[in-house]
Amino acid sequence: MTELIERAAPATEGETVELSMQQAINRALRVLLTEDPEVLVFGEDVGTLGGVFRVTDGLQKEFGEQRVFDTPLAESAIMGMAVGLAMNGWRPVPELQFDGFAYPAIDQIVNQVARMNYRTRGAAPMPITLRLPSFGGIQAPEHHGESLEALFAHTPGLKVVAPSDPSEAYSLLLQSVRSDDPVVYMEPKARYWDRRPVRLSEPTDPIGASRIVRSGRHGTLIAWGAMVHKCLQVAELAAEDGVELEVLDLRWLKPIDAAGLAASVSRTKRAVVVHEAPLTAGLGAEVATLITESCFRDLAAPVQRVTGFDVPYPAGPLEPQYLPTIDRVLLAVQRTLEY
Amino acid sequence: MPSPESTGQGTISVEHLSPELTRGFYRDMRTARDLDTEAIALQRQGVFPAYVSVRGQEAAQVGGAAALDPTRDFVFPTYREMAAALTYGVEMVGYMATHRALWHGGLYDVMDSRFGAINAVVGGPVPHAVGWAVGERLRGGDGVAMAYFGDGASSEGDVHEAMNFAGVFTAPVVFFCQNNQWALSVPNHHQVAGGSIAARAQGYGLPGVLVDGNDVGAVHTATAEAVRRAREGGGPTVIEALTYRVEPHSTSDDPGRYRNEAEADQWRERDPLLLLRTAMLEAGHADESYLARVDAEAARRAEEIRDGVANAPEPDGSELFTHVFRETTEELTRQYRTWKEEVEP
Amino acid sequence: MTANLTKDVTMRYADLAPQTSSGAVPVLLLHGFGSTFDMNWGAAGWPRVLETAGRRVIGPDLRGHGSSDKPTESELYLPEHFVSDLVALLDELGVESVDVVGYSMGARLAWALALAAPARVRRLVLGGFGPTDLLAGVGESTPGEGDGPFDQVFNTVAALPGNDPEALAACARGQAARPFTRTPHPAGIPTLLVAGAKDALAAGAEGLAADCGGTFVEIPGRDHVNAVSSRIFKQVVLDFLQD
Amino acid sequence: MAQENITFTLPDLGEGLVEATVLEWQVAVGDTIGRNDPLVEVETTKSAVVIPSPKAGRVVELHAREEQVVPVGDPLVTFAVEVEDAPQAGIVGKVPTEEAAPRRRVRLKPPTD
Repeated sequence: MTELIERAAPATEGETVELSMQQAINRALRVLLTEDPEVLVFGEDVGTLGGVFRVTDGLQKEFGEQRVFDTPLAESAIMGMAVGLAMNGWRPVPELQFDGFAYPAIDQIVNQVARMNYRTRGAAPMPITLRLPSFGGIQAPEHHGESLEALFAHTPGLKVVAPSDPSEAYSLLLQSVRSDDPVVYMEPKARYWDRRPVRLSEPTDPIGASRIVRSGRHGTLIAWGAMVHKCLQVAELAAEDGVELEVLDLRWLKPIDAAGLAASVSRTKRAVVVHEAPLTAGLGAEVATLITESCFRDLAAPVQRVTGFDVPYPAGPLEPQYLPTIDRVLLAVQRTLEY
Repeated sequence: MPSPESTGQGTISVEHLSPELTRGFYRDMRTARDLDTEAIALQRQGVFPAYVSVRGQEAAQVGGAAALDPTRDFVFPTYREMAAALTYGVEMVGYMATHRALWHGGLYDVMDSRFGAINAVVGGPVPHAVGWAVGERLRGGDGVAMAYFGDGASSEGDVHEAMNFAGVFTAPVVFFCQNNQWALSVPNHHQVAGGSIAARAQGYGLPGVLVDGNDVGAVHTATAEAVRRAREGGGPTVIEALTYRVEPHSTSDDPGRYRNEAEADQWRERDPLLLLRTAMLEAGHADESYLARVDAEAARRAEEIRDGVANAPEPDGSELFTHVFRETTEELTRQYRTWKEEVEP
Repeated sequence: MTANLTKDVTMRYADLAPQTSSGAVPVLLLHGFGSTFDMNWGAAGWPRVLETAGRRVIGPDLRGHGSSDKPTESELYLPEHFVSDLVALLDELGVESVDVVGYSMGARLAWALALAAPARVRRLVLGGFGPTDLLAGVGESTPGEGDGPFDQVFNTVAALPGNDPEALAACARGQAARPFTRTPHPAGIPTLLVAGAKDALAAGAEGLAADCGGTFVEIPGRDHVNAVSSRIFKQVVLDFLQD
Repeated sequence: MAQENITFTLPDLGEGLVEATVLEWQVAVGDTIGRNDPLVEVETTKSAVVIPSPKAGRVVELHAREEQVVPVGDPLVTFAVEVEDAPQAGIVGKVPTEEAAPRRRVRLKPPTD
């Protein structure tokens, strides 16, 4: 039977289309599979089903079962296989279905993927992009709402990125997969359905660059993933009170844009970092330290952290009380203003 | 060993079983079926965020769990063991609470029930069963650990590691695989190299048994034998109960994207509950009026559990902090105060 | 589906039932040389058209073709072998009579079937087919090595994936051993000939139609390859096979 | 339900062919057709093929004339198809609902500097 295939990547660079984040990631994967015959997409349910969030929808049909395929249910083997594929010249883009199921694969990710290039003195690069649906906010079952960025960022040899909207998701995935280093690409599940006009453009900023999403002069809110959206809400509310907050989307959690943080905070003099992950040894501590190191004399107040609590990610009804709330961020801003 | 191809065909017989036993099977399978139906309805009404159905797997769960002794054995479930929990005597409002997202592990008392917390990490609890079983031997007890897992989980390293451990330590454990033929969208033939999970036992020097998972009597006989063997110090057994996930993976799943429902329809027709009902009538274990009475009781019990879970109070936000440690820390207490001041509704 | 009907050769065939049957006899579709049921008829959209009209479709891969066995002895490809394959298939399926639509070589075999088993054929459609014997002379030469019209056809189809050039050469030789003759023609069976206006391989089709008291329809602008999928072809066949 | 335009390209018709000739469109711009309805008749060097419609929808644009040679991968047809307005949840969890006006209890005092 001859079947028509939905058209792949847009022909014109910079075309703007309205897409959800799911669809934007799907578009980016199509571009990557089209431009590079060595790109392979695999994981649990990514083939026939098209992924549990439809992110890989239609890819197997379009690119065939050799390049987009389902694996048995074994996270460690998925990441271990990625290592072997990379050593045989492929560019693997594995998916681990949910954040919490990256833990069974931590040995392969930390002991193997992250350090193979180092161990082999550059002979065996690992151009692997691990796509990891991450973070909370959708009232999912246990192990489906975890924030692992600090663990990955703490692992030498891994780069870590978390997009905050569909346009970012598109260009950051292109950048991640094209990189010859292993990247953990953390997809914020709560923003998957966020639908907005997307400029399908090539990445312009280098790996590690943050971006200013909203400008302000009284303080900087620093976030990544779904918390960028929350910070934009807070900035909007703060503006009602005459407080102009800048929102900085960190994007890359490793390498972290120390210069970008310094540039913003040295101007606004106040900083609040917001993340979903628990407080202790979270990435907020790293961000606060970088700011303190570069802006100590400019700071009008200590850097504040608004984060998840040091408790296991809770079930549905308690989720809104675990995640940073608008009021908690506002209170943290107030503390910096009143210091 | 029967082959996967020859298992799961035709009718069943209960002539060789006692009427008391089959009546118990019927009561539990019927109740589980009704509760499952109620749970799907609760999901559609927005009470449950999602639900994972056990429909079609009642014989595999009830037949196995009925062979255990809840006073001395211990069950390590996955997240799709509702009918096993019910048979084993778990407090079912507390069990179903997990599906209302009231508490991830369920709200029943795990140690008192001797039924582990609901666990979403496929394969993760299987080594726990081995540990419990080794502990039971060291303690001098005669309890048996029941490790539930599915065809998908059989691909996980944890399951293989656990089987090897169990063989090495001659642990009193029953590895009970409900092979429902679908790991979300991935079918058996793409999941299980070699085609048989029971056959893997051989490599670990364990007996492996393939049984018709829709024949509650066959499941019970195989499990009772494995439990007896383990209790007497004979070590672990792998049981593969071949059945079928006739419903979607969860209420959010759309199996039309990956499977032909004609196959599922064949399994729907080979309903374990109807097979048992027919066999009981044939064997004279019950008549229509008896079964009708049980049906009515089952429906009533399912409704009670439904109402119980639907009306259960939501946990208080302070419970975020209650069970993180046995001895809490100063830092966590400080965070609790933050929650109290900045978040508490 | 497959059937092993004549002991020596296993035949794969499609048997497609319509959602709602019109009650009419099934339609037997016979593909051309070097093609298959799926390629000749399936890809060209025929099963859907016939099924929509309520017709059951029976579509074999002829011996030497597609997923059916491909012996390499030319004596296994005499037209009577094909005819007995088809009769055995109809017996196997319990089908009394059919409307036969053949294209190119399939048309030649449809003609042979109608002559050998007239009771089994209700109506006959010959597409892309004329009285000129394309295979004349194949017996002596190796197909594909010359530059005649058949050599060109042979070379094109022999290169298709799944085809066995040796079996196809044997098939050509086997049929060449029984040259086509205009007479006798199938008597008492309504016959329709259809060919593209640019189909050189079907030259003389109009005269052949007149000889056997049949109808001829020409498809404007089409040649031997692209006439098969034409809407006009499908429509005239549907009309011809109706009631 | 909203509408979205989706463009389909000429598929690889097998056998490593790189192009095909459009013989005859079986639909016209503006037609509403069902999934698997005949869409276009194309010819390769080896066979003629009717391509069924991959989607139900309204034909918005035909990208090739009849008798035009189209390379594999080039646009063939654009449909307007109905798309779900309400996003579908994934295998777990709920699609988060967006509050039109986020709720707050805290008011800020602007800095004096």
